[in-house]
This record gives sequence, structure tokens and C-alpha cells, in this order.
Amino acid sequence: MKAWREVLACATCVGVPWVKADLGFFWSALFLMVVPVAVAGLIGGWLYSAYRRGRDGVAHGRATIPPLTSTRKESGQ
Amino acid sequence: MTVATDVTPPRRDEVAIVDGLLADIGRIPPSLPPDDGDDGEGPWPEPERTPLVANAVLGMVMFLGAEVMFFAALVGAFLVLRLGAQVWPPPLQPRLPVEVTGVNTAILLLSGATMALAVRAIGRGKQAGLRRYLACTAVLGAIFLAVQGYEWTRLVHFGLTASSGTYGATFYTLIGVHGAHVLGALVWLSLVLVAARRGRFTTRTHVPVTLCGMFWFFVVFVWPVLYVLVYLR
Amino acid sequence: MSQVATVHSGTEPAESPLTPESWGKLGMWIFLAGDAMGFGTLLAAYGAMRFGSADWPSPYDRLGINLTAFMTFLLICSSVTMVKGLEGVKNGKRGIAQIYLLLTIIGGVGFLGLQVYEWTKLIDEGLKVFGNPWGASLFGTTFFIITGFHGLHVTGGVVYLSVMLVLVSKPTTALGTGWTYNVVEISGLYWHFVDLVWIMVFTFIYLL
Amino acid sequence: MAEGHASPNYWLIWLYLFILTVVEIAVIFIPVAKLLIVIALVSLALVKATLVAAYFMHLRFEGRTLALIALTPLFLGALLIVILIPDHSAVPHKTVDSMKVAPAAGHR
Repeated sequence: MKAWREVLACATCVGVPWVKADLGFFWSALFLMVVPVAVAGLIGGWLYSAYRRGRDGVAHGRATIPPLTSTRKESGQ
Repeated sequence: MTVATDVTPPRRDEVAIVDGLLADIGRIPPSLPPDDGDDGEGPWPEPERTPLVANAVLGMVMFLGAEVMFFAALVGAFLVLRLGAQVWPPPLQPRLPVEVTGVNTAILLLSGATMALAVRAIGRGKQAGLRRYLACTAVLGAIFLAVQGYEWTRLVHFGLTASSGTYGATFYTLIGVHGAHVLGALVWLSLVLVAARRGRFTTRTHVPVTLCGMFWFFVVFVWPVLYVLVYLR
Repeated sequence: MSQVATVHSGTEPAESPLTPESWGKLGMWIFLAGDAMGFGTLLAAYGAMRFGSADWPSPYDRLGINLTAFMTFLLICSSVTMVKGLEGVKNGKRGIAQIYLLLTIIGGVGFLGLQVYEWTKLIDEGLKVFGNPWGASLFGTTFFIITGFHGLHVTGGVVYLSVMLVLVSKPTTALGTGWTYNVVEISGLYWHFVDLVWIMVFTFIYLL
Repeated sequence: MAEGHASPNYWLIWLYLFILTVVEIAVIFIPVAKLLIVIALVSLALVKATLVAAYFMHLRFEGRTLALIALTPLFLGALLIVILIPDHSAVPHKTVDSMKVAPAAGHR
């Protein structure tokens, strides 16, 4: 019974002593906590850098800072 | 806006809008000359209010963020099973082809590089370069998929199936989802390539190339993570 | 003022029917819904693993309840001081807003301090992330992951509220029901959410 | 919303929350079936959470759609619990005691 389960690396054997569920849960939970923060941070940082680029454009003679994103339809331009 | 059935004289601001439109049409040449893209300037001055981030690009970034979370969920489930298993890879199961897939990884990374070259080429207005690099990318992607498919059939032949334990289940789920993404990206890339052959993109207007490139980069850069996690011990 | 940095403080009734005052509030609510999903997932996984385990230690015996009951009390108090501070902003009373915001921050810091004390005590007693002397080792793993994630949220909230305190303390910040009220209210939403999550964590991790 | 409603009596809400916390702690000492205690505790926690969301977070005074947004994670969380039932009820926990003996028996 045990050997068979071990070979298959049982998926639902949470309470079974030889499955190190604590290790899996800990690192998986940590990973899934970090990823959304990283994704949001990357997107936020990218938008901020876009804004910085627009601001630098003003320093180089542009009239105004263009809007970061458009609220209007863009297609057809 | 509903169509007015009764005839009313246009309001003053509507007149102004129509006048403005007519003026604009007057400025735009009736048929645009083929853009050789040498100068990076359109026939008319750049509109001041162009947003810093194109809407389509912003949408693509949001979509890719969601895609990252999707893969993160699968990887999280995989980590639970892999770290929880006493022995990984489980004994008495076929081994995954580490070396062949390593070469395949290099091929996919190379396709990412050619994709970057394609986007750069159209940014500089080089139509021929765009077509050439897009074709290279598509061929490399197709080779990757073909090798993956071949290895899958061999693994199934050796007895590793999705129902033969968590090893097979996680392998086919993770790698299969990625393969489906590569396939989708390849279809999209082919469509972009067809459009590129018809000369639809210019230095100024190549958002479809950019979007396809973003998706391709995503597919390329997710793969090494999966390779390290799933194939290596 | 630059176009990018323009704050939409005016009402946009036609565009934002959910939260007529601001897009920020809608944004915070959507973020909170997502964050709640994260905590909900952790608690659901906790329930599944605990139910599937035969040797789960009794949380009440091992974790102790007096200290955490007091921590719950502290967070509830800091929630009510938060709404009182917001009321101070609304009524234009800067001193009251400052005092209540400061009390809220102190409540949060006190909660964190007590949590650190609790963690060290439990670690001394043998509760580790991977293993404990009383039974299923997932008991410790889930405990540290879930309370730790909540503690990180409290830490973020303390920083967030400190920024709000600085904002309210500036003499140039106009109080009343305008932009400042809106911003402080959004920060309050986050803080109450942290309190709400703790109510759930307290019930599921400590009491059940 | 800023001026659209009278402020609720926040101290009263605080009192309710305090009393409910005391009740929660008292409930675990009641000598009844564990299931009843679980139901009571979860309901009490939900009542407390509702109080916080409705009054402190002003959800009572907002549009209904915002409440739907706030309720979505609750619904999804409940769904998740239902989905996880087969995982923890199917395999081990009835037989785990006999399995725990297995390593000592020199099987491994």
C-alpha cells in the first residue's frame, strides 16, 4: 500500500505521514504570495517609467506631458 | 447617438467639428505614399496628445499579468506535489528528456531573440528585415513545438501518461499548457507574418507586431522557469 | 499642473456610478476583493489540510487565546479610532483627526508587537514552520504563513496610515469633505479590511 | 457618499464587535457537539465581518454593485471549500492511524 502510493507521489495524501505537505504548502504559498506583488510591481514600474519618459520629453522641448494612457478609442488612427 | 428624424439646423459646435474634419481631410493625402520609413516622421506633424502608452499595449500588459498568474497557480500546485513527495522524480517512472529539451530551450530563446530583431526592424522601417525575422521566429517556434510533440509521443510510449501519477499529471498539465500557448502564439505570428508580407506595417503603425512580440516574449520567458522546475531535479 | 498628475477629485457621475466620489475608491475595493481571495484561499487550504489530518493539535490548547483575544480587541479599537479620525477630517477638525489617526497607528504597532511576542513564545515552545512536538507539522506551517501574511498586511497598513497622518498634519491640506476625505477614507477601507481578515483568522486559526 | 448619509454610531458598532468577540470565546466552552460550535463560530465571525464591512467600510451606504464586488470573494471562497472536499475526504484521514504504524513495522 505505502510503496504504491510513494511511487505515484499521491496527490491527495495530505494527512499521510510520509508526504511532506508542510514543505510543499510553505514554499508554494510563499511563491503565490510573491508573484502577484512582483507582477503588480513590474507593471506599476513600467507605467511609472513611461511617465518619466514623458516628463523628460517636456524638458527636451515638448509643449506638455502627453497623457499616460488614452481614455478615447484609438483604433483607426 | 440616435439619428434625428426631423431636420434641424446643425448646432454651432457641430459646424465647427465638421469644419475641422474637412480641414483634416484636406491635409491628409488621399492615398498615403508607401512608407519607406527612412525618417520616422509621418506626412503630418505628430499629434501632441498621443498617449505615452498605447491602449492596446496597456491591455496586452494586463492580459500578460493575468497569464503570469495563471502559470503561477499551476506552478504553485506543482510545487506542493513536488516538494511534498518523498522521492522526486518518483521511482519506476520514465525519465524526462533533459538534454533534448535543453537544446529545445535554446531554440526557443533564439526565437525570442529573432522576435526582438523583427520588432526592432519594423521600428526602423525595414520591411524586408521584419519579414525575414518574423519568418525565422515562426520556424524556430515550429521546431520547438515539433520536438516537444515528438518527445511527448515517446514519453506516452514509455508509459508516462497524465493518469500515471502526479509526475505525469503535473508534467502534461504544465508543459501542455505552455505548448498550447506556443501554438497560439505561432498562429498569431503567422497572421502577423501574412500582414507583414502585404506591407501593412510602417515605422509608425506596427502595434500588431508589438503585441504579438510581447506575447511571444512571454511564452519564451516562461519556458526556462518551467524547464528548471519540471525537467531538472 | 501637468496633465498626467491631475487628480480626479471632481465627481464624474456618468462615468463612475459605483463610487461617484473617485476612481480610487473603486480601485481599492477591487484590490481588496482580490486580496480577500488570497486570504480565502489560504483559509480554505487550511481547512482542507486540517480536516484531512488525523493528528492536528488542538489550537486552543497550543496557541493560547488570551493574548490573541486582546489582539482582536486592539484591532477592533483601532478600527473605530480610524472612523473617528475620518470623521475629524470630514468635520474639518485637524487636531481630532490627528489624534485618532495616531491612536490607530499605535493600535497597529501594538498588534504587531504582540504578534512578535506571540511568535517568539510559540517558537520557544517548539512550534516551528516545519514540525512541532504536538502533531501534524502543517499546524505550524499554516499558522506562520497565515498569521505572517496578515502581519505583513498590518505592517503595510501602519506605513499607509503614517503617510495619511503626515498628509492630514500638513497645514496646507484642506480638510472637509473633499479630496482629503476621499484619500483618508480609502486608506481606512484598507485598514478595516485588515481588521476584517483578522476576525476571520482569529476564528479559523485560534478558536475552531 | 461623503455627505449623503448620517454617520452611524461607531461606538455602538464597536460595542457589538466587542460583545460578539466575548461570545465567540465563550462559545468554545459550551459542551455541545463540535459541529454546532463550528457553525456558531463561523456565523458569529460572519456577523462581525458584516458589521465591519457595512458600517466601518461604509458598504451600507454605497451602491449595491459595490457590495456585489465585495461579496464575490466570499462566494468564490465558499466554492473553493466545496471543490476541496474530495481532496481531504477521499483518501487518508480515516485510515491514517493504521498508516502511521506502517513505518515502525519496518516497511520502509
